[in-house]
Amino acid sequence: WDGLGHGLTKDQIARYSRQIVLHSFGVQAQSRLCLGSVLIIGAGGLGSPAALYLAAAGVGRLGLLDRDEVELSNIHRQVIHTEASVGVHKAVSAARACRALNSSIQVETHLEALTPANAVQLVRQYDVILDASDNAPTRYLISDACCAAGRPLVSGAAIGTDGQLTVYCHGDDGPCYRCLFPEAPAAGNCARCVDAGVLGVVPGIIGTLQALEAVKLLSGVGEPLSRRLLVADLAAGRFHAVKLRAKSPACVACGSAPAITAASLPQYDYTAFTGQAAANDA
Amino acid sequence: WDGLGHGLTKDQIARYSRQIVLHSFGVQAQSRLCLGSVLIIGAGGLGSPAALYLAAAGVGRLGLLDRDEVELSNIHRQVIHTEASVGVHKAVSAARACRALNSSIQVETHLEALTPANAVQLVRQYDVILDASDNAPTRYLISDACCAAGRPLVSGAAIGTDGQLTVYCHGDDGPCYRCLFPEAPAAGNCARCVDAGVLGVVPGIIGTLQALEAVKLLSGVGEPLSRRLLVADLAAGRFHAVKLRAKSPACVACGSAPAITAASLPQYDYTAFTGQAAANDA
Amino acid sequence: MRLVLEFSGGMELLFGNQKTVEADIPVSKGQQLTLAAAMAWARDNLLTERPELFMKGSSVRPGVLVLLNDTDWELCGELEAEVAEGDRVTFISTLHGG
Amino acid sequence: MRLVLEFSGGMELLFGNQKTVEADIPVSKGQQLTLAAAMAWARDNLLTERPELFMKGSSVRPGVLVLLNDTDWELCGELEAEVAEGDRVTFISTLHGG
Ligand SMILES: [Zn+2]
Ligand SMILES: [Zn+2]
Repeated sequence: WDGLGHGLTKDQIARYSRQIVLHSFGVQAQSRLCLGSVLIIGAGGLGSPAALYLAAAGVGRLGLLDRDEVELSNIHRQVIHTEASVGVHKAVSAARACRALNSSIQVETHLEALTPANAVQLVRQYDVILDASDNAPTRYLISDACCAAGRPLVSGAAIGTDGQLTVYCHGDDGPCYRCLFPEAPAAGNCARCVDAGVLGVVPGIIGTLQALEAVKLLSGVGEPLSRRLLVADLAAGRFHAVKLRAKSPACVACGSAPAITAASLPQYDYTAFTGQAAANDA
Repeated sequence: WDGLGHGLTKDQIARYSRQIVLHSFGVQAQSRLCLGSVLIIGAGGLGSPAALYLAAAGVGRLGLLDRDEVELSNIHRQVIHTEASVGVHKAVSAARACRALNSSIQVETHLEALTPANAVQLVRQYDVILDASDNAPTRYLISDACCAAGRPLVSGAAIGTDGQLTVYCHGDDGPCYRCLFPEAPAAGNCARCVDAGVLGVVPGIIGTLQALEAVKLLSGVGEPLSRRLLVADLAAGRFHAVKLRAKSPACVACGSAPAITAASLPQYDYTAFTGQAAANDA
Repeated sequence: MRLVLEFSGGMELLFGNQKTVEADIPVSKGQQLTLAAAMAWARDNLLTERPELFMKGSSVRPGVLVLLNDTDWELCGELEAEVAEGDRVTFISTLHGG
Repeated sequence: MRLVLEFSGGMELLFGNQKTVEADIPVSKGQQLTLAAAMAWARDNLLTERPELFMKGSSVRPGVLVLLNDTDWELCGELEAEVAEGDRVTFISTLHGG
């Protein structure tokens, strides 16, 4: 049954009917979601709600990447996991939840860390990438891989009661992470490193907003947060949007003559660049 | 083990450690959460993330009220339910998910509709109330019951790609729903009634923000959105906070001589007042 | 007088799906422009359908919040509030969905 | 010259946990105030700890975004951008957590 040429089955039309009846969304946007794919890097505080909402919304293929196992102290913010999944690989636990929500989509797990060796080929397999990671070297690696593979990147971050959200590598003029931060902060040199706590609902809000951005990018509906940074002060209940620079022609990752390419990225030393290994930052 | 006089067990300290190490939150705020209670009215699009995040955060007692059963077309936004829970009572399905996340809290289900006859006594049993309902008569009923019982109310709403959030009945000067809207909109007279679709992630964002407000109210940390309305245009990616009036001395629900009280509320005719039954609006 | 008119929560559907309109409202010399007059002007010049979803009598219909520069009009004088060059007037329809 | 200085993303921890400071920065007659000078003033007058987390040399340390009236300073001239009475200058530390 495909009388309208949109490629949706009767079951899909029933399942997504409340999105389809929305004038500004409709059957075409839903169809683009169902044909699209998203890679979520990190199945933690940000990745949990992002994965739930993207699976529910009908993204056709969802990749979940994490190298850690669920711990009890994760669950206060990583709500896709349960007590029964303590000790289970996070990507496996998250995939189980996504499949329980929506058996009609394809859910893929990647149980290895993202590394310079595997990043570009992983990112290439998906239409939209979500950075739901928790450390600076991984954030540079993800951004570089998205530049090299030509994929838009939804970047969220949360700590304490603060959150930040933007879209990198989008359209003609959207900057990448390196355009904004060409030099890495020195190791341990973030003001919050001594106080790495986080109110659980804060990554919840940012991760759900990341799902929204991915839906906008895949469906073509709405205005993605490219060249805009959303800054959330959630203790005060304040959201603030700021205007960002365009991409830099001199950027080593996305500029006109990038030094970091699909070919050279695997040799790039992120630990040396950021002065920290991918694991020791929150 | 209660060396710090905060009443938390060793297990609770381990589970909530990332919130406890947060300077602005700490063990006292966590303890207030663990001793607190929240009633979530509606286990749908708003109630799903709100229940998950409040259970995960450690709210000691969580009440879930809904009268409906899970349908497949709900799941695109009601991510606390699964395909396996289609046909199951929503409050039961949501309670199951909350208990799987956190077996150390108490989860209560209320399988009846909220009515003028039961509203005040239900609301009285909890510290903070979340309006996660989907129709005007229920919104007036919840607000009136919170006025009569003296409970703060976190009110969220979402439709299409728009969301709204505020806290009613809070502190000395916080207004109630009737202070803002003393006269009900005529039946069918909302601009969006003809187009009742909703992008699934939109109630996700508002419901998660409702959980944040409940955490602020229970813990005493942060500034609740009293006398402020957060307006979210999620297609454009814009949040906007507006300043609201104080409570009105003439308000029939929260004024100096209210006509609607715990004693009189059960006789109030919400269907006549709003011109619509509690079921027929989204 | 130049004002920015904003419509949200579904109100924009009554105004040709415009969320923001830069309006230039004629005012007689020496006269003040009130919110009531700005609202009537929007009804007569911008409204594209179903006026009963925007106004009821000479005020706004129940369920619509009116803001002057992001502040509830109840704090500024409601219908009689005076607006000035460059002010933002916002009409928000309250949402019930969940 | 009166400016509003804002600190976010953890930067406020270096400034006595103040998120917003109304600053009155002395400027010689006929002189312009630049972002560089405003930043140096904040370092000398407001910073309560660990200056290396705020500045590196005469600029901001890597990982901090500077905004002039909600716009990335890169679009306004960076260190040499001229600030005017009432402007808002914001320092945001980028977050890595998730
Ligand atoms: Zn770049
Ligand atoms: Zn009232």
